[in-house]
Amino acid sequence: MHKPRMHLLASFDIARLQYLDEQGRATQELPDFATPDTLQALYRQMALARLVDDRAVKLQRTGQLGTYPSSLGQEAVGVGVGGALEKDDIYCPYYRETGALLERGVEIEEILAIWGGDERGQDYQHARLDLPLCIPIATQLLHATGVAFALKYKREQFGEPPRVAVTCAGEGATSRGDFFEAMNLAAVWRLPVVFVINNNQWAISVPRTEQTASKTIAQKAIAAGIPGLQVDGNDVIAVRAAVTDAVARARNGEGPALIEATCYRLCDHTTADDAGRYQPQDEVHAAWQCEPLARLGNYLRGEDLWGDEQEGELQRELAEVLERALQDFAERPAQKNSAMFDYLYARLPDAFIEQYDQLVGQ
Amino acid sequence: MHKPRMHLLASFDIARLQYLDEQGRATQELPDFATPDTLQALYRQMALARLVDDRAVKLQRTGQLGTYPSSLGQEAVGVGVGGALEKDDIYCPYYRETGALLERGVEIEEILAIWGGDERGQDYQHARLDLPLCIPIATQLLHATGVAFALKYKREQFGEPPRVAVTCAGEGATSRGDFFEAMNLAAVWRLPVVFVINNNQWAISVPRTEQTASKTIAQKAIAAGIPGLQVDGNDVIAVRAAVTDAVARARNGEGPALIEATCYRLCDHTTADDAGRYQPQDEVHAAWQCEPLARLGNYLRGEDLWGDEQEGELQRELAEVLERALQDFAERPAQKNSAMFDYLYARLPDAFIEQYDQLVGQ
Amino acid sequence: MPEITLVEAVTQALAYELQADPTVLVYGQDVGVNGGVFRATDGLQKKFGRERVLDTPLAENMIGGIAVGMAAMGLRPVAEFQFMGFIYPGLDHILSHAARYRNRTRGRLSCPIVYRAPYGGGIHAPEHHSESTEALFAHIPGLRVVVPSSPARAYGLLLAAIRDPDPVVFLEPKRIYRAVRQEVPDSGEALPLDRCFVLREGTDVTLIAWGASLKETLRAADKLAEDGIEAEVIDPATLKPLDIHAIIDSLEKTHRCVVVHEAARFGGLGAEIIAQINDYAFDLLEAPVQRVTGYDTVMPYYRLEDRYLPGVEQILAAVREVLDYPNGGRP
Amino acid sequence: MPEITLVEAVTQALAYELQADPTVLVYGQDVGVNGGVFRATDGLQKKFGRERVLDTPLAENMIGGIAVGMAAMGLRPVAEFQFMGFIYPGLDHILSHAARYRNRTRGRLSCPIVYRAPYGGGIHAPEHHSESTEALFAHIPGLRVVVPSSPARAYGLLLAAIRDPDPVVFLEPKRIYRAVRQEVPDSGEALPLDRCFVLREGTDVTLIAWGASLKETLRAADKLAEDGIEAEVIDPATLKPLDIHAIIDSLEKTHRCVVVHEAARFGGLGAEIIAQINDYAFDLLEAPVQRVTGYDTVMPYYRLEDRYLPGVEQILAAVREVLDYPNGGRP
Ligand SMILES: Cc1ncc(C[n+]2csc(CCOP(=O)(O)OP(=O)(O)O)c2C)c(N)n1
Ligand SMILES: Cc1ncc(C[n+]2csc(CCOP(=O)(O)OP(=O)(O)O)c2C)c(N)n1
Ligand SMILES: [Mg+2]
Ligand SMILES: [Mg+2]
Repeated sequence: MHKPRMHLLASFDIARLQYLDEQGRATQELPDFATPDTLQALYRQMALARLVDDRAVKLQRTGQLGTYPSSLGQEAVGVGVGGALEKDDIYCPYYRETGALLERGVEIEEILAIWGGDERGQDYQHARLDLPLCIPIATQLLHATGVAFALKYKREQFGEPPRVAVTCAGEGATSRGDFFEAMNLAAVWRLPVVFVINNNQWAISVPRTEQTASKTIAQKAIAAGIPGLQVDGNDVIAVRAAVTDAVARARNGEGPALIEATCYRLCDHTTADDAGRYQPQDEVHAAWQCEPLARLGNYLRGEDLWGDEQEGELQRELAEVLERALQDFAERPAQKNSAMFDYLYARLPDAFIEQYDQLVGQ
Repeated sequence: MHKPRMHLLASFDIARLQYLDEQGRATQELPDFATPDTLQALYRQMALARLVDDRAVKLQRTGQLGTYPSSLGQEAVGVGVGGALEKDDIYCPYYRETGALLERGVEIEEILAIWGGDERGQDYQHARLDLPLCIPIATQLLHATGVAFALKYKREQFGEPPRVAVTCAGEGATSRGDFFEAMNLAAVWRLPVVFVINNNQWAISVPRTEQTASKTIAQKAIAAGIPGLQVDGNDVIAVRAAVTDAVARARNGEGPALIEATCYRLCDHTTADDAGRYQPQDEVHAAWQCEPLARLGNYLRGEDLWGDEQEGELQRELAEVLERALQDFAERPAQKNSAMFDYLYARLPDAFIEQYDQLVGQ
Repeated sequence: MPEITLVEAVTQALAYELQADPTVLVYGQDVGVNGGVFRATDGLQKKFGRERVLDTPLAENMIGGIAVGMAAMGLRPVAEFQFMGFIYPGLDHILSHAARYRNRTRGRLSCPIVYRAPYGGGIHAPEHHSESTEALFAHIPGLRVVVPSSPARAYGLLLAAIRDPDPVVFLEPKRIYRAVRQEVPDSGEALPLDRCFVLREGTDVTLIAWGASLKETLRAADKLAEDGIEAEVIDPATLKPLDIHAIIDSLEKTHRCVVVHEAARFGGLGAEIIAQINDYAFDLLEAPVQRVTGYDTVMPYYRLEDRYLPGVEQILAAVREVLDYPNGGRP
Repeated sequence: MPEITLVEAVTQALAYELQADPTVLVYGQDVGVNGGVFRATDGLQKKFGRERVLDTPLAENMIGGIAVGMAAMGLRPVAEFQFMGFIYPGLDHILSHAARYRNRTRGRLSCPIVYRAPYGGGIHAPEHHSESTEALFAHIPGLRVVVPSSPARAYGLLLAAIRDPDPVVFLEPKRIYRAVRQEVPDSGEALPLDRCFVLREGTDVTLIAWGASLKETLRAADKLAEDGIEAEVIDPATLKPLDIHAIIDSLEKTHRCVVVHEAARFGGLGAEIIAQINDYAFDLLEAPVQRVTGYDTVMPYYRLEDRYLPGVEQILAAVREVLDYPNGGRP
């Protein structure tokens, strides 16, 4: 067939945002929020996330926690995203979220409780309206869309202030229909929701290239007709900037957006996994050169905003914070058997009282 | 925030293909397959589809059929797609498929049987490997992907000749996750499958603009990293050309493609629907000016390839074909009660023999 | 007061609660401009606006999932699945999230959602439009499953479902959407979500049925009465939680029981009812409980659907079985 | 011959059939390079190539759906869902298509598919990793549901499932994946898909259980034997179709029965078994059948999961109930 003439209907560009390069040098003028205080705070939160992750893995090894998903190497995504929300915005996490949860005010011992087999961890004492950790991949994206609907609805019907839902998922989650259904509805209904994809290159043993043939994850936004952007997910400034911007647009009624944050899973998928079976060691080694904590640290040191002394102090402070949390975690009294029924329905139907009594009598 | 500098990662264009304009004038040189014979055959098949649809609606009105989904105004999509396959390729239809099924050799009385409440219609006597009509929206797209896998597998493992799966769905189906999951897998595995979307602007009462905010349906291909093209779905030459081309590429190992064919549903959604409740009459009126049968007819007449005499002859011939089919349909003996169990399992498990006997004894 | 059909009672309940509670909203495919393919939401969008009665894109998994987020934020979504045959893509969110959110968060967040769907066969619809898979939902901890069988019960139970603080799967027997008309005062009065309804009193045999099957069941009871056999007819209506005690009370009188349902037999709710009778009323039974159900087959295309659906004759035959059962046959 | 575990028997069966039948293929999340999160497919990709043992993108609905197209074209796909808690997005394709394709096309096309999933609790896993919802699948006409409980049965039943011309949901009790080792000859011999296995003979009471619960059930039987009570232990294994006659045969001897399952009680398969006992063996029973099951709650996070799972003590208590039941209490 000779080549027919076509009429151009639409064109789309996908771009990438970065502020700090792999050596921690600024590649362009930093955004306004990037004051020394804020950058130091971001550094602190990433260091805390790393510490918690590290300890959680050890607790699992010694039988004090169940399966735990570390976010080693992905701290800039969690912390960058979590910090981009206002307090009253709603965060809708997936499960690899230690950084973001800490930013949102979820207690370390709550995170440990969840992975330690105790639902009470999901009863966040702060962040009361944030959604619980979500295990079934990608499902939280639809919940976030429903949350965004509710926020818009309450604003329009009851005059509540404008709020935004932000949600996160791994790149593996983008293979599931939920992801597209959520973006599509959010776009049609112009909902205030920001979808962030933590593209850590792996979904357990499946590499990014076997997950999808698209050149970027960000371009998947085009399917829904919403803005899609890739950010350097090892650059916490870029993550924070991109999400902040998208949140502001959503708050302003301009609808949803997709942000892909590229980074690398520098750890096993969970403590139940052995990444050595499938992750090429040279790839892991190369990824360590890009990791987010050192990157921001290098920048801060280069700007004389950080030094060994501050690092020492920080590590001491964080160690204390962690020890307190571990103590609280260890001292939690056990849940009663009846807890299984106590929260199943608002009021336990008569039909289950016999079972309840049986359980309590056990 | 001042506007940050971005790095361009990727660019995408979405184009549209048309050969005949609304008046039936060629807008560019026609493709090679567009010989007088082929064009007349396409015209005949579209006329037949329209006739069958028309009669099926009447049969429903008089209680001889159940709910029936006409494809009035969408004949170019069905016929254009159905005719683009080789005999041994596999077609995976949705439910609004009269044109394509006829092209594939499915008998009129089989189509009527299906909508007349008789599974035997799905037991196509020709097109033995084509999939049955599929009612749950978008699900056939994954079946087609599985079919394409099987075709590729059999080629590679058993040296079978290269074959292609082609599947069709409405634009409403593109809101469902199945659509994206299918495209994504087909792209990663480079499967020989062509996804065609019949964008007739309506999903029952939901207009295209409330179905998705994307500018085109074709651009949804970008999410999977596969080619996406829009064709004028009222131009059977364009549909046939685009699908033929995509099929050839798929057969050649170049992977899947998405084709959006834009047209208009000139009828109720089904005989159970009243489109008057939601379709704007001026829109319907305007759409009638673009309908595919007249368009090709005008072209053919303009080229002196068609005239009143041929039209009269065709209508007589088709009426006869239809009457024969109606007779066959009317004369089908009823299925036995036992048919419910006869095809449930290859061999009925002992556990159900008692129920079977009960049913047969009824 | 005009008499209304079951589907109109659904509309009336939705309208009442949309009016009474600004956190209630209705969404689904074609529920807005078109008023629903069965007209269950007819006129609601006009009355309450496009912000509260919304047409969605075509995605049942989405329909199931967004309700979780809406409800967790304090709204009371009423989501429609166009037919029960299309609810399955939504099952994951219903089972994994809606039914578990309160439990997962120890009561911090909850899911006061109603998932509505027309269900059951008998209207000569295409494949997948005649499903009766209530048993799948009733097995899920944390859910309620409700099936109304009259206009008044549709109204009262739907109000209760919307007001309930937990998720409810509300299945509307579409075969009787327009079967009878009844005066249904628009009083806003809800019916309890955990009580059986005794539709007819009797002393000789207990017939248990719900939804559209009650039509044949009540007709069978009429026929039995002609022969002097008084059947008690019970509509559990809230299939989960099941009010087994009302059933046991009836068995105290009748000692004999037939359960009727359209769903496939194996693993249908008839089994659970029999199991609970076994648990609580073993000694009351004078004959094995009979099940009159759909076959363990796929609901056939419509030419054979009447052969699939439990009919009056089959119910009568089952009643004869239990009445004729030789007394005291136990070892 | 080396002794192997249940999960190794799964691998052995897959390898046997991949070798024997070139239309067999295995796919799912992490089944290839990684060999499955439980190592059920360990080494298969290396042995049979990336064309026949395939890692998929992350989408269970897709995993459920593509099998239909593959099978309709004559392949025999064995699809893995990583955990039963993630099978629900795949339910639509299993129920609406895989289970119906043969019927829909009057036998023209069919779906010889095996959908595998590790299932059940007890391994201290996170939420959604401990599901036992076999009853949902067993209610679906056209499916088979199989649960092995030993290495030998895992091997023989999985071979049968792959060779069966219709779709089979094959649920692997992961709590006992490595609980025992057994010699399992790699003979390629399949076991029947519609017969119960009598694991222990006895005359005093019939205990019915499947999957991991058999561990506690057999232990209970041991304890009972110490007290001179001989329990017959039956593993239905193929939950659908259910071989009720083997159960009735046992009741002919024992007249008493306890059903044990991990799944929630309401609408669980215990109910169906009781209903069929009611149908076929009403007069044999000397006591109501007892159910020892999971509660009608969500499986709790792991700190409480042992309180959820049926234990030996509960089984013994239930046996005591049926043995102590006052004889001939019927009216
Ligand atoms: C629906 C579902 N399927 C499978 C799993 C098991 N699983 C847990 S994490 C995971 C990979 C997820 O990869 P990705 O989305 O990239 O997130 P990451 O873990 O890399 O952060 C899988 C398959 C699950 N939790 N949910
Ligand atoms: C999963 C599913 N949900 C809902 C329906 C009911 N339904 C039948 S057709 C239809 C609209 C489909 O629109 P579209 O995909 O655009 O195809 P068209 O009918 O316009 O050809 C709906 C909602 C269905 N058949 N399947
Ligand atoms: Mg990942
Ligand atoms: Mg359409």
